[in-house]
Amino acid sequence: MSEREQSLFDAPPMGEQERMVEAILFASAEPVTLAELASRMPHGCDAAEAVAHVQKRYEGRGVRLHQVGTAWAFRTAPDLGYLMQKESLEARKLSRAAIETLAIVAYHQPVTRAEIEEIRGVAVSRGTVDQLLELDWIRLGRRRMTPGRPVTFVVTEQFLDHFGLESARDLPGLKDLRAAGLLDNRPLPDPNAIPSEEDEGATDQADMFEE
Amino acid sequence: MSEREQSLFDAPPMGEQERMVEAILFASAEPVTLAELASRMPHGCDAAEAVAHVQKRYEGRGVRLHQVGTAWAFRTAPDLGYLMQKESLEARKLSRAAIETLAIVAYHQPVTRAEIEEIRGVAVSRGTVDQLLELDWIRLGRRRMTPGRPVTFVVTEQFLDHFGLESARDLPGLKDLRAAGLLDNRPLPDPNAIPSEEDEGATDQADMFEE
Amino acid sequence: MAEDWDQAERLSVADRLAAEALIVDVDGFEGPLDLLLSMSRSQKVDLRRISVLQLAEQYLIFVNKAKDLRIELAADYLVMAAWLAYLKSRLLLPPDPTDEGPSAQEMAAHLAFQLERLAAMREAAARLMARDQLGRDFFARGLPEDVSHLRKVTYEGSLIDLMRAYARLRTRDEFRPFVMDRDHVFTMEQALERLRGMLGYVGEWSDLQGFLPEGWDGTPMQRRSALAAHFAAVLEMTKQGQLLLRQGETFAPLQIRAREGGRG
Repeated sequence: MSEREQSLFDAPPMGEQERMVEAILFASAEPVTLAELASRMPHGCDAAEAVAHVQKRYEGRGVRLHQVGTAWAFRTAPDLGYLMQKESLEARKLSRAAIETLAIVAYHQPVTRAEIEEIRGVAVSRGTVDQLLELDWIRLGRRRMTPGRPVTFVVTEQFLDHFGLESARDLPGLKDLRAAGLLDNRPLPDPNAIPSEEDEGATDQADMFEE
Repeated sequence: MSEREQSLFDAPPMGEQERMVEAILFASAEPVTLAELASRMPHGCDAAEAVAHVQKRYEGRGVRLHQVGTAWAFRTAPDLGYLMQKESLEARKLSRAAIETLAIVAYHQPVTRAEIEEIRGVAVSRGTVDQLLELDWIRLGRRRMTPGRPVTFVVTEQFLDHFGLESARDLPGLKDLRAAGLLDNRPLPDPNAIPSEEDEGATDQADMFEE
Repeated sequence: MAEDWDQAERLSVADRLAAEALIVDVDGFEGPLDLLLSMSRSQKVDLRRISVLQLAEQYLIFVNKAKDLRIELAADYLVMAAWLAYLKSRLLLPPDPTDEGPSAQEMAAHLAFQLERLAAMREAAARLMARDQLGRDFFARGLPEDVSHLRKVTYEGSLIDLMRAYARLRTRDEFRPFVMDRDHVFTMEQALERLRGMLGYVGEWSDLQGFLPEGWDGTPMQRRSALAAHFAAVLEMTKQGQLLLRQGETFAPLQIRAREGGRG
């Protein structure tokens, strides 16, 4: 079949394409998108198919092909992590506020600062958001088309890569949470009943943040 | 055999050891010696044998196990090195100074720099000549047997090749130019035709000239 | 704030110490909702069936105790206390049929939802952090090979370009080095010079038209250019006090006259 392809599209045989994918992905520490793969492989190659072959080939090996959004990267098998103490990075200890904020962004994205505060019941400090932005785990999404046009936050590809997720849809327990209605943006029954302090604080901060 | 080893030394099966070698070598920032491999693998492992297996496994693949002194590292297969380059091709038009100089060399070769300047009516910048030399379109000819023994320039085979000429004598003559309407009467007054601009403005001119 | 995740987990274990924990440190809780959540956990029931009334009671007791201990309570704790006291009263009293807002039950249900959602997000965060992580459990390529960016510039030139260039050189003598063809342009400088020379002859009011140069009425462009240049020159000379300028009405002919004593 690869021969037929070659004659038709003048592309290298699939085995060769697999080697190219291996080489390109091995060489990069960052995930490489299919588009970039395709652009670097000779004309007529089918990057997606080659990646699928390579992924299969590395199943169960010491390194594996991971999908991160539309990109792919080789990563060591998690069960061998104990061998890598030397490579282990001293992970920055995240505050509880940061961890919770991150989870809320991941599960509720796109989410505004006010919504995060609504869920956590406490103001989100600027430092917390800055830390997550700095880690490249969250980024600004589109502005919400509501009064004040608040910015929203979404998680990044780096976040997916870090937690070994193919996409945000693969977040653990996402389906159950959604089924239980816990990801709904359920407003308070009556705006007047909201402890007003919280509400005002939220708006101010959103403004502050937009600066 | 791996079973025997396991019973004797309580070492993981060889397949598992291969995975470890893969993972360690993949994640390490520098080549890893056998001794270090052994020290990082569980007790009883045979790093040398595992490395040999892994090396064999990657034979002919897109990446290879490469020995560097007593250490080992994964490396892109040499024949795929070209994938590690991102090429961007950019075609540019020659500056007006360059094309005029080239034309003079082609029509008047061998020609000295002073002669080129006399014909063009402006000084010829070094950059222009260097560019044409670099492109392999002109080269130095014999020195002229006149006072100062100035160097002359002639066009090259590459020039003929590029412009689809068999020899410089095939260049259309003035008559042909006139017949082709290139020399006819008075060309339209046109800002591009200002001869007063110097080579320094070559880039600008090139832009203008491309119109 | 700086409290880490494990400590939050330990809290539920330390239920028996809850009472003390509640009093000791308000800052140990991340806001009233957090405090309520940890209180509700001590009720050991499904969050959806939590007794908001009981919860409100506990919270108010906590706030009172804290006051006795002179612990400063953040405003949002007090706001929550006020709101819970209000909710409590609404829950205890029979519903007021004229009240238009949400019922006390609805408000209580929403609080329960908020608590459940917060608990769920805490759990989700814990599960997220428990995942294998890059740089801790699995690793990226340690020795990446840089992709070199090669920028290849090729220069193009065709035979026709070459011929054109040569043709241009060979015919350069015939080129006029003009940026703009000015055959039909009469400049203001020219007009000024002309008019200055004629100034002595303009003792009476005369139409400007009469001063236009000969031979400049051939084409409309020439006419316009000459008129515009002279008009501009006249304005300039009037400004300088050398001329007087008048116009009887709109579109009437412009008339000029030398200014007495203003000759210069």
